[in-house]
Amino acid sequence: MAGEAAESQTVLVVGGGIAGITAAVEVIETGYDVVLVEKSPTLGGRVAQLNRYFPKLCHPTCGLEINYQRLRSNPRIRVLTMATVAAVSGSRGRFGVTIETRPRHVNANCTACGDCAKAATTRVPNAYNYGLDTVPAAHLPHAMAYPMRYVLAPEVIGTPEADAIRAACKYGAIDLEEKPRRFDLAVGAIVWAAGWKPYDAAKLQSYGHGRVPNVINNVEMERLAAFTGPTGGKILRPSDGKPAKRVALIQCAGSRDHNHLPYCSRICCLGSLKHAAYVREQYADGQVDIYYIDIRAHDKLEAFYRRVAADPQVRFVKSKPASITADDAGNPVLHGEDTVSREIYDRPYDLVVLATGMEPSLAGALPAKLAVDDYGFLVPELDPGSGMFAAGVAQGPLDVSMSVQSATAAALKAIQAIRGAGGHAAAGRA
Amino acid sequence: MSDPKAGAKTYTYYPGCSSQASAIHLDKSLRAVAPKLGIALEEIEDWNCCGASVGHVEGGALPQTALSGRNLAKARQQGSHDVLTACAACYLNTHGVNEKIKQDVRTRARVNQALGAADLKYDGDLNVRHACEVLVNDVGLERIKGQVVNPLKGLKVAGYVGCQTVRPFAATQSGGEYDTYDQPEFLDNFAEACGAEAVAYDPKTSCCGGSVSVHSPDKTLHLIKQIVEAAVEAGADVIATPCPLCQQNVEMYQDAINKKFGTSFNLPVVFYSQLMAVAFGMDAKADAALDANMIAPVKLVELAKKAAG
Amino acid sequence: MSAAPAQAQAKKPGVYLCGGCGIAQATPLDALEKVASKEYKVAHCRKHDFLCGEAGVKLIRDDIAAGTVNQPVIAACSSRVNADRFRFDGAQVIRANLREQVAWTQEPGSEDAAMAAADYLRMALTEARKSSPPVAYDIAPYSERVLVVGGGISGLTAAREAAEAGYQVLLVEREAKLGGQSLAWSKRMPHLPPYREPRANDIEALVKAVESHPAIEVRRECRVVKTSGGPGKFAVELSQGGAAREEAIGAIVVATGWRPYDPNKLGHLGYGATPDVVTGVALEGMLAKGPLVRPSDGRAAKLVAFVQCAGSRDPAHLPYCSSVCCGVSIKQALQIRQSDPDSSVYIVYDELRTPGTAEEFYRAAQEAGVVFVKGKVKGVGADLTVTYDDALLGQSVPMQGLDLVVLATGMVPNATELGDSGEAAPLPPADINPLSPIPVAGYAAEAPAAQAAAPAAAATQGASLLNLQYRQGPHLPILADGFADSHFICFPYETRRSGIYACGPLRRPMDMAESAEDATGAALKAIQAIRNVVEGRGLHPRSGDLSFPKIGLTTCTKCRRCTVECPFGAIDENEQGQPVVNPSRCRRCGTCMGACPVRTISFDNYSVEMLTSMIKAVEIPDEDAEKPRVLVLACQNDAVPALDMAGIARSRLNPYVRIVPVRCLGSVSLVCVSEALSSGYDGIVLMGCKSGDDYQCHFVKGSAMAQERLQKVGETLKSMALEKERVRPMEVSIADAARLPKLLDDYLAEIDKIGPSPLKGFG
Amino acid sequence: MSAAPAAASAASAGRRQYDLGFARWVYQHVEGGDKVAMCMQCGMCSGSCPIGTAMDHGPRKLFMMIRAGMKEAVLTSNTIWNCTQCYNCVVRCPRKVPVTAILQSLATVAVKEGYAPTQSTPKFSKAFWLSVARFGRTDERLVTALYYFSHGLKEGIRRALENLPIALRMIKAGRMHLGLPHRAKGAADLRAILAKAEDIERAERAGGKPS
Repeated sequence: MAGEAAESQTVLVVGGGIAGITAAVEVIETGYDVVLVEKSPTLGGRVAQLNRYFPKLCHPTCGLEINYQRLRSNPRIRVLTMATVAAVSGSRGRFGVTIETRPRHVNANCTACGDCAKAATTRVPNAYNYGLDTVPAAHLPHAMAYPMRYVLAPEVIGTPEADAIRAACKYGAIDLEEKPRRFDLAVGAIVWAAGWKPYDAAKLQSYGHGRVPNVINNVEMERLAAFTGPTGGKILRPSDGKPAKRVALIQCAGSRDHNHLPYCSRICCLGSLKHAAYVREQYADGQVDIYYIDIRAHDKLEAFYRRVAADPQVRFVKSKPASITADDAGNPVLHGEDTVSREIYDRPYDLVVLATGMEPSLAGALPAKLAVDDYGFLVPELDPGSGMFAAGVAQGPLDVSMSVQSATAAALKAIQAIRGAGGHAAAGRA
Repeated sequence: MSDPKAGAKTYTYYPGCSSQASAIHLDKSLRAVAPKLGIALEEIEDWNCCGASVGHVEGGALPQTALSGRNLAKARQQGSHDVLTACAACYLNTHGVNEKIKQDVRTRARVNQALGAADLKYDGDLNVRHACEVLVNDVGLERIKGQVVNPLKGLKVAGYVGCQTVRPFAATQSGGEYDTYDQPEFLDNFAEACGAEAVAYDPKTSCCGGSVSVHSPDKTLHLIKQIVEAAVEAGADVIATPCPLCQQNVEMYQDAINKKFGTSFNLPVVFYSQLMAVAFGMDAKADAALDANMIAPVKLVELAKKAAG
Repeated sequence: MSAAPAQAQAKKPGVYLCGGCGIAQATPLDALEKVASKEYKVAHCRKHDFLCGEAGVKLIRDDIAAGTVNQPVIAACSSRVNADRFRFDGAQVIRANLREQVAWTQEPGSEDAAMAAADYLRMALTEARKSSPPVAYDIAPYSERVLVVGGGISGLTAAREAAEAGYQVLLVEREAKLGGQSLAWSKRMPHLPPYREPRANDIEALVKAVESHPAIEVRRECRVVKTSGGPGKFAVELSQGGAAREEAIGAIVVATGWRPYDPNKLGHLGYGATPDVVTGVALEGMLAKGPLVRPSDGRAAKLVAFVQCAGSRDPAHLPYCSSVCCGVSIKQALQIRQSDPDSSVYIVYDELRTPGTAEEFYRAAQEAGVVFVKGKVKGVGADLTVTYDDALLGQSVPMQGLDLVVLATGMVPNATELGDSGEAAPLPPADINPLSPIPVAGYAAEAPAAQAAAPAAAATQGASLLNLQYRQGPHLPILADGFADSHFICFPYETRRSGIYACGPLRRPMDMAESAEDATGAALKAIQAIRNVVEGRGLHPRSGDLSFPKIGLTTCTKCRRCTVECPFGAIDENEQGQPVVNPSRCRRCGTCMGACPVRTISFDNYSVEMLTSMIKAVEIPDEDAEKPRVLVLACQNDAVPALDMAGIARSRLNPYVRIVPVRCLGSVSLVCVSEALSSGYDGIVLMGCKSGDDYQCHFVKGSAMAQERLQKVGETLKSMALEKERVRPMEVSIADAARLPKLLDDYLAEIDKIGPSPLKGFG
Repeated sequence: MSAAPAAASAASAGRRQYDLGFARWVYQHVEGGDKVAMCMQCGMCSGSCPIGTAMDHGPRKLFMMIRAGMKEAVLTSNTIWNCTQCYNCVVRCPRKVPVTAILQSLATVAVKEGYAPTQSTPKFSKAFWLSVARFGRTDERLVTALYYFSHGLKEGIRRALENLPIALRMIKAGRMHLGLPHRAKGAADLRAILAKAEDIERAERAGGKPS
């Protein structure tokens, strides 16, 4: 791919989650410019909403902080938040990309002092906590937000409250007139790292998510266990705030299922092992049952499986539960067959967590001509000449390490793509 | 709409065996309300049994298939209208066989080979549809509401859909994608459209035991008990259902349940079409066939009287 | 190279006080201005109520342009925000955190808030005095050539990708032929849609591409004898056909791959008892030959059973899951079914692992009539009877009349040169103990039997791959399961040996497709290392840092602590036993600086002298003021952000603490502690990351080293007649923002009990 | 007409487990049987069954037994007779296995293969089919009577009496008429069709027996 000079030496990275951030820092630290486009008001993506990582049970914010540090200290990066790619024209070395931005209504003057939040009276669902609680209409997405800048909920625009909020800002940072914008960028290569969204648990009708009380999904469980979450990190039942001590974790809630997601989402088994650890860390008399088809703790993660399984209060039931109903006490009751004992069970729990799978964010909404498989994942080996590359979960269900790995690989591919006469073609002499 | 003929659409009607006995009131009331909803029913001449749920056991797979094959062949002779049936089991068999004849060349060949014995043939160019799916997709709630002259004020209805009316076809393309498998809404919508109150009712699609209840109730009474119990707890005056076998099982076995479990159930079980007939201000006997219910739906009867008087 | 003039220039500090975000309400700026002008004689002091705004930034920029200031001391918000706006070319920016650590965490307008603000300004001004803009090292000439060790799919891919990016590559393979394990595969697993069919093994094409690439030099039957130097300056001695030759190398990708687990250890699964029990790897050869036959009598093999986890997931053999075996057995089963329609194939598994889109491959095999049987295999007899408990039928049934039994053996990483004995080096168990139970609140009934301790750091089998001439030993650090992997989830290429990147099954079990991807990533890291070294910049995690440790050899006592304690083996010893820094290996954590007993190691902008001066810059009220002072030496990576977030949450922080950010606790010299004690602090907190097996320290051993040094603090305290409570290590995580205020309050309460330091006023 | 002995007896003797002969036969001759190969043993079907507790094995295990070649155990299992056809398992099965159709088809096989079952279903269906085949339509009185007495005279009378109240109420409600059985006019041509269909199936079965 060497030779042919690229008109633009800039790499566009689409998606500001762990894969996109990684691709971006790896490119800029190798000496090239990057425009990083993120559709939400802050970078961090899904990992910023995780409480801890398996198998170390360490905090994602720790690695994020380092990556943010790497972004902060490097002038080669340009971050666009609340922005999406609307269209892509051109080809490798000379892409024309149309970016669309939604109004944040808070401009660069914002110092994150928080006076606007004090002036806000309306409360809106807290996206950071998957709507499990609310925040003021003017809010900081979360304490680790990057950029550290507030955002105004569209709900209040055009209301007197909005004017009060503007008046409260000493720095003229509130821009109520801000409109959606469209503008074009010239880039040489594109890394697609748009990541994933949790599969809609409501589609698993017999599991009653949204209908049966105290049935939540795994991403909600992460927020329940996080100190920045709606319960300050205590694992409590949504219905009555009682401690959730008897907890059932249901694997393959949507995954490995022709009626939903035909593929295996890879991370859910380990995620649930982690959730078992959350519960056991909080409750000495906690009892966790993991309902599964196959426990897929690949490679060295097997050790994590063994560590959790060593706890007598974590039980593994080889069974895909058939349905969940509510009993009079507001407990979710699991119905199904234990495939090893052949027992037909009806078991009540304090809390049931559906290990819902990962759906590619770009599924059905491709802004460019990209090769995708039947599930909407980008084909890992996009045509080498195309100058476009997939990274992270956009190309298939991966855990964090594998996403970072694929993003690092994509970074090199992007560099190769823009490496024309202006690149390091001359460099690399021994 | 005042003129029932206006915008009428013709369907070839397959009543099924239950229409002549256990579900006579479904057949009666459906035929009564159909014209008001712009549905013209032309019965299949000399139709036969679909084989229901057990025919295959003794008869075998192909004979079972041939039963529906014959009905479809006869229907086709009468024209290319959609075939409509109100019986869940009839729908399951007839729709199922029809789709198989459409898609599976081998089945089509074998069925026609058999039909040949009576100089009949059918190559699968009809659509077989459930009455409820037709009401949802062709008629629509607005038109139903439009016919209501005697709103069923204060009548609390537990909408019990049962199984085969929605499973396995309701969410499929050939099934008209008219509702879901676990929490269907059409039946509650019908009741509400008639001015009744649809109570929150969880076991909407739990199983009444089907034909197993008919021959071995000992295995299934507990299922029916849950279905009635939930309705009673929800304060329902009647259970409404679209399914003949459900109607029969849930109504007929309440005594046996009371005997076995010491309960004292006496909850009427009616068809949605009976609700409509009353709501449309039609005759309690001749049209709504309320006299055909073993457990008299007292409240509904009163509502009907009120309209008449 | 870079900004050499900057150092020559005289320091022109200028103080910029921001009154925004509640700072002015929290503390009178005039008082702060006096601190600058009177105490520190800084004439140039500006106040602004919106310093990060355009006007504010312009104010600073103009002063710098005018040449009146080259050391802007910005007393405003945390350095974690507005770094981009407060970046000025040719100026050394110093930040005093008056917002998160004062305005947002102290009682506004209180005397304590004012005292804290003044102290933080004093510290910043002291930092300005005691530091200068870092000047990057320049140890040119550099080599920009990438060495790839190993010629399997990982190595070949790394070589090709690096070459495609314009770099010269030297690829060494110890065998006579390139291709590695991949050569053995009759077909490979599908990694592209529709994920259903075994794919042709395209390794030969890759070999050709590499052999014919103008930028790649291949050496076969070639070994690495030893490796010294550092990124950009590696000197790698290679031996080929007896002849040794040294090569100048910029960065190294290690792709030595894997080997199958030794089946001779699997006697209980029938291996060796009959030739008709074979390994998956052997089966590949048989499948390549055409119709499948029994090794014993050449009869067609029609009934074949696969035994999964043959060795893997077995504490007695390989404790980990080899990841690929399920997919490989499915692939082979499909090949058998496709070549012989009346064959019967069974796969006996415990957990079937086809993650991601490989689930489709599993379904393809079921569709092809492969029968999957769940059960743990108890044994395989010489008559090929497979006995197992059928978990799903709920009965134990012997599977009989089989023609062939295939053992799906696992992957063992080639983390060492098994060929030669070589000098054995101990393995640092730098990973979670796989046997340690998860932390629980307790047990409802009786606790389970205590888990065995982590396997003691056993001596490595065989010689090292690169034979690193490092004080830390010749090996790449190897984790508990024997893989040369990163300890970090977020940073899989962190090998703790700068400029050297492991990839492929050497890191963890992975298939061909993933190995190729991983190798591409490793190639990027190698290239990146070269680019940064050439610019004199530091590597992850302090990417871009120009500072590096300088050792005053005149005062060095050759105690070797710096060379031993460096987590990255960046410091060598010369013949005289003097420490020699390899700046391109260095990660700038300062552990050497913290280790040096004679404070002769320092950075341009970070030194023991600087830290102690900052510590002493704080005004210690005398005893009867009843305002104790507690020094918090806080790790910049996790502790400081956590403290910042406490500020963002507007939590009250104890007004008596003074926070000094450090690069890593490892950089804290005991001198800082003793100086702090003698200057009258009532207590000292060393706030850093988790140490131990599952450490969180971004510099690997930093926090552990700090712990170790604190053992010695005991004597210091005794000699000063002080209570041990006065020095307190605190392991915190970045998620502890909610917990920190209480931790500090509790500590202050303890200090309150033992009373003020007797040393007040003597400082 | 029973099955080829080899595997059957072997399987029952538990000697040669996992003989695929029977499985392959099921794949080819049972409606939807090929999908049995796709089952991943998750248990969703057995767990969804309204009377799963009344089943000796449940669909999930039954499918494993088919793969294991346990022909007799499969064809004598009560699982194939207790399906209420609620189709919960069918719409929920993650591998889209048409469980109901397979159980029905296996029941048919069981009858044709002469596995004399003790269950009520076949007795009932015999009665049912008699009515259908003879008159073209089912007549509940006829079916019930035939069914009751299929248990023997004494038992028949007992059941009839037991259910008399219901019968009477049905008659009162006009849902059970007195008089001749319902019949389709063209019952004759229907009989011809059914006879032909049976011939076709018989011919096909002769082609391949389950083994």
